[in-house]
Amino acid sequence: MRHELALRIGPVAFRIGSAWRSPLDALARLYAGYPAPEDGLCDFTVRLEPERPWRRFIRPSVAIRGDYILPDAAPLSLAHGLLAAEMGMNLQMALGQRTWLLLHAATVEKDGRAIVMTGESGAGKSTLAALLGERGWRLMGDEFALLDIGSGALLPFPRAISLKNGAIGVMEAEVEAGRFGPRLAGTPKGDIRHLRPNAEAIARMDEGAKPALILFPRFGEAAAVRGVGQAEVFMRLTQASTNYVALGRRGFDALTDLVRNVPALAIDYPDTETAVGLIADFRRELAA
Amino acid sequence: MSGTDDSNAFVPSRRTVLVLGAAAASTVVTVRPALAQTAGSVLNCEIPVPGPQAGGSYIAPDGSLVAPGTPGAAPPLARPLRGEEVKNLLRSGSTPAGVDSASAQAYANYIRRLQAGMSGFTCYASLQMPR
Amino acid sequence: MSGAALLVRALREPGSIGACDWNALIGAARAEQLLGSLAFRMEGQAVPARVEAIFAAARREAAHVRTRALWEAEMCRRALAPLGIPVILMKGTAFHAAGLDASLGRSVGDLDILVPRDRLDAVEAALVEAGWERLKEAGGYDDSYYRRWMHELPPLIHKDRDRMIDVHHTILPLTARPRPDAAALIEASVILPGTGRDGQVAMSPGHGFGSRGEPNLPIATRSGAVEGGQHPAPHPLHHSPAANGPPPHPGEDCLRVLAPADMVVHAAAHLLADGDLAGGLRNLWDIDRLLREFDSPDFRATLAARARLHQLDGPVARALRLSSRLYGTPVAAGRLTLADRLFEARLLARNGWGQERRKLLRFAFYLRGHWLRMPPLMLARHLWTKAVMR
Amino acid sequence: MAGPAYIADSPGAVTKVALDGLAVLFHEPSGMTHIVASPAPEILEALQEGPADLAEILRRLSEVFDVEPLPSMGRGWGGVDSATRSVPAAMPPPPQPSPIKGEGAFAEALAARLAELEAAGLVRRA
Repeated sequence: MRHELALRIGPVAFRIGSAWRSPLDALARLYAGYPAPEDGLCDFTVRLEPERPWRRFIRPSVAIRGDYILPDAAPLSLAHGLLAAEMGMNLQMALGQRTWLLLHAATVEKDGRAIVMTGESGAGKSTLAALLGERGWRLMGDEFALLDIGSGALLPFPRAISLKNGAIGVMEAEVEAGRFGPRLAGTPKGDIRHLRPNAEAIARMDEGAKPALILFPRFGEAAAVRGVGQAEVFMRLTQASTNYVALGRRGFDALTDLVRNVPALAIDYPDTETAVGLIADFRRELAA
Repeated sequence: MSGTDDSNAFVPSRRTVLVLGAAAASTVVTVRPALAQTAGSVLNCEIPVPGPQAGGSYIAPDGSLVAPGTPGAAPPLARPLRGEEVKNLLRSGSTPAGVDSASAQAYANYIRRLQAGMSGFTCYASLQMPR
Repeated sequence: MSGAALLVRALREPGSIGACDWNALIGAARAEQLLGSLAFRMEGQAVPARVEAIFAAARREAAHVRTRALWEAEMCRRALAPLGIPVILMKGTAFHAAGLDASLGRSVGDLDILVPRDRLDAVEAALVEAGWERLKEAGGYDDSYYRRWMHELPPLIHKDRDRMIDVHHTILPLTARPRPDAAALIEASVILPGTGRDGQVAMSPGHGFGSRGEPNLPIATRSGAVEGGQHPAPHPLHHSPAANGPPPHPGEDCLRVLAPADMVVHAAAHLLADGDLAGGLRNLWDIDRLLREFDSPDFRATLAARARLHQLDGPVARALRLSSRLYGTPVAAGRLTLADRLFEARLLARNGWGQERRKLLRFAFYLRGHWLRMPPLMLARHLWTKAVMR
Repeated sequence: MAGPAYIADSPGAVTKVALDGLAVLFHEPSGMTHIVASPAPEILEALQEGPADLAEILRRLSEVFDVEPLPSMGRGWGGVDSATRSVPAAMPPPPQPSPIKGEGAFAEALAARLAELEAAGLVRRA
């Protein structure tokens, strides 16, 4: 391909090829300080290419392709090329990851104990993880949690955090400007701005942690905490995993172990600060 | 509940009432591959109504495809519906721009009848919780 | 070297792959649906750790792919058992069910079965009863086209398992020039033991498939005798079709596979007499594996006879030449023709990023695919209708 | 009550993990996971004695349980530990109590359960 870039994020290495230079330039700036894959060897290939040959020049539109492809994917405008690259990497993980059990969840860690936060988009887990990552927790990932099947440990996958709409302002007030990508206005998901995790999250991207708590956060309700039964946790985590079924028996063993050994809570929260406070309380209880 | 003592979990130590349940009830749920939660992060999708295989067909109120010009049926949409529009249409019934509410219902029903292999299905599946 | 060429070299001679562009090899293998097969071929070779992890994951996934494929076949068997007709597994599912070398790491998408043409309606009804649903609009152009001209029913998909089934009554469209003898395919087919009503356990993972995939599933011939199939004894599928016994037993509820020679003929027809060669490297790899496993003087003679019987001697001969050329299959295949070189170029039209190359050549083969299926006038009408519908 | 006889897989084919009164089954022959509520696990258990038709399954269940076709008023969905069970959001709502009782109601309810298990591939016709 005309332009290419290789990136390692935690245990996974990507090569991203592009027909245009600008998406990879933006990607390289956003991931400044990340290691290159050893010997250039990569797990997944992402391709950003024109839908039709002439669309490289005329009203350029970026089709997201790679090792694994979904039909029905609509192209993005070249101005949103960075988002296309990010979605391309997510797509490879969602469809092609077969080594670890993949959960659509944000993970933060403190003192070797990890909190896994999962829920539908809009539940606020990205914002919550981003904020905790600046308040004394280590951000392990805002999008995918990787559960190691043999050890039951969670592996970091600290991609750039994808902040949407209101969350952008929340984090801009918290973090220096140099860690942000460009503001992408008017994407199919509204305004998006990516945030590079802090130096500690990147430096410790090879260091796993034991899961200590599973949280199902829900944004926009009065503060409330309730326990969640194991069967419900199991059901919800299978729905949060794109590769549970494909992992067969190994996935079953890993997920039933996780559900039986790790407590789970559902929390409602009216604003992010309240949730940060609740999570600090949980941490004290877990440590006690 | 103890997590390890599985083998005896359903062997009661005293006589227990076992309810068979109504015919319409369901006691088996099978885990299916799930893409729904991650869809927002992996996919910017569109659904053509109808799919290219049935281009030109009109869409009856129940979502089935009928001959062009059938009375009471909605004409094909000139542009595919974006994922967000479909989500809003299916969840809250809000109509996409430039579409009247009767046609929107027909389009919604067409989308609900999509099956794997048809144009737009992965988009539809990604907007739903797994069946 | 193109990504596809690198992939072919790795499959043919795994030991020859030292320092190479691993990213290109894996990219091409994924795009050609051959990563699983490659992972088994490369097992035991010294490769970098990250590459070995990718191969190890692919080998683990292969076991799951096999389970799902055999399960789909078993659910189909349960649905069709009341009809008491021969149900013949084809392509990937058949390789897995018979424990053939071709199944090692073989991906399986749809379930393909062959049934007698005069029972198609009953088969479709039984499948619909058991939860399969029509994909194409009933009575629409595509649906009618399938029913009138194709060698299979319009595809059905299972509502809970999301898997497609292709129900064939022969191995080429009725519009194609060669007319394979479907009755002879069924007549020569081989029963898979352990697939009947009480034998479902035999279809479960771990049976008939050692860790390195030695075929050890005993195969009964039609007469019902179970023959020893322990490796390294000759594979029971090696028997010539003529050795089979009486016609299908009424009330039959087990599964079958095509006889070995017919399996190769079908694979060649699928690759060269139908379609546009997209994904052809995998189909050719199937042919290479089948030929190596079945090879014997008897088998060669049977293959030639069956190819003639099914009017497919041309495609079979070309498949042998291409397989010998690309994968080094030890068969007396003859020299490559000029046309063969175009086929070779088409098969290798994939770069190390997984992208298809040589647009014009691919388009030419796309047209050829349609040409093979239809007489010219009908082709014009078909393409016209398709274009108007778009 | 003559009808088709049903067979379940051997115990080795299914791994069962109990969670909150529900059971999560990993079915080796299919590679699929099923989450099952009472009385599905009890029916599978009853079939371990060998193939049985509807009447025989009912007889086997009745040896161990007080079998009722439908929940009586005040009792939750399912029979075993229903008081403490949390029903996951994705499971269907509890069936409405109905006044129908008698032989037909037993057979109808059990047939519905067996049809579900058969569709999932957990039991098959003998």
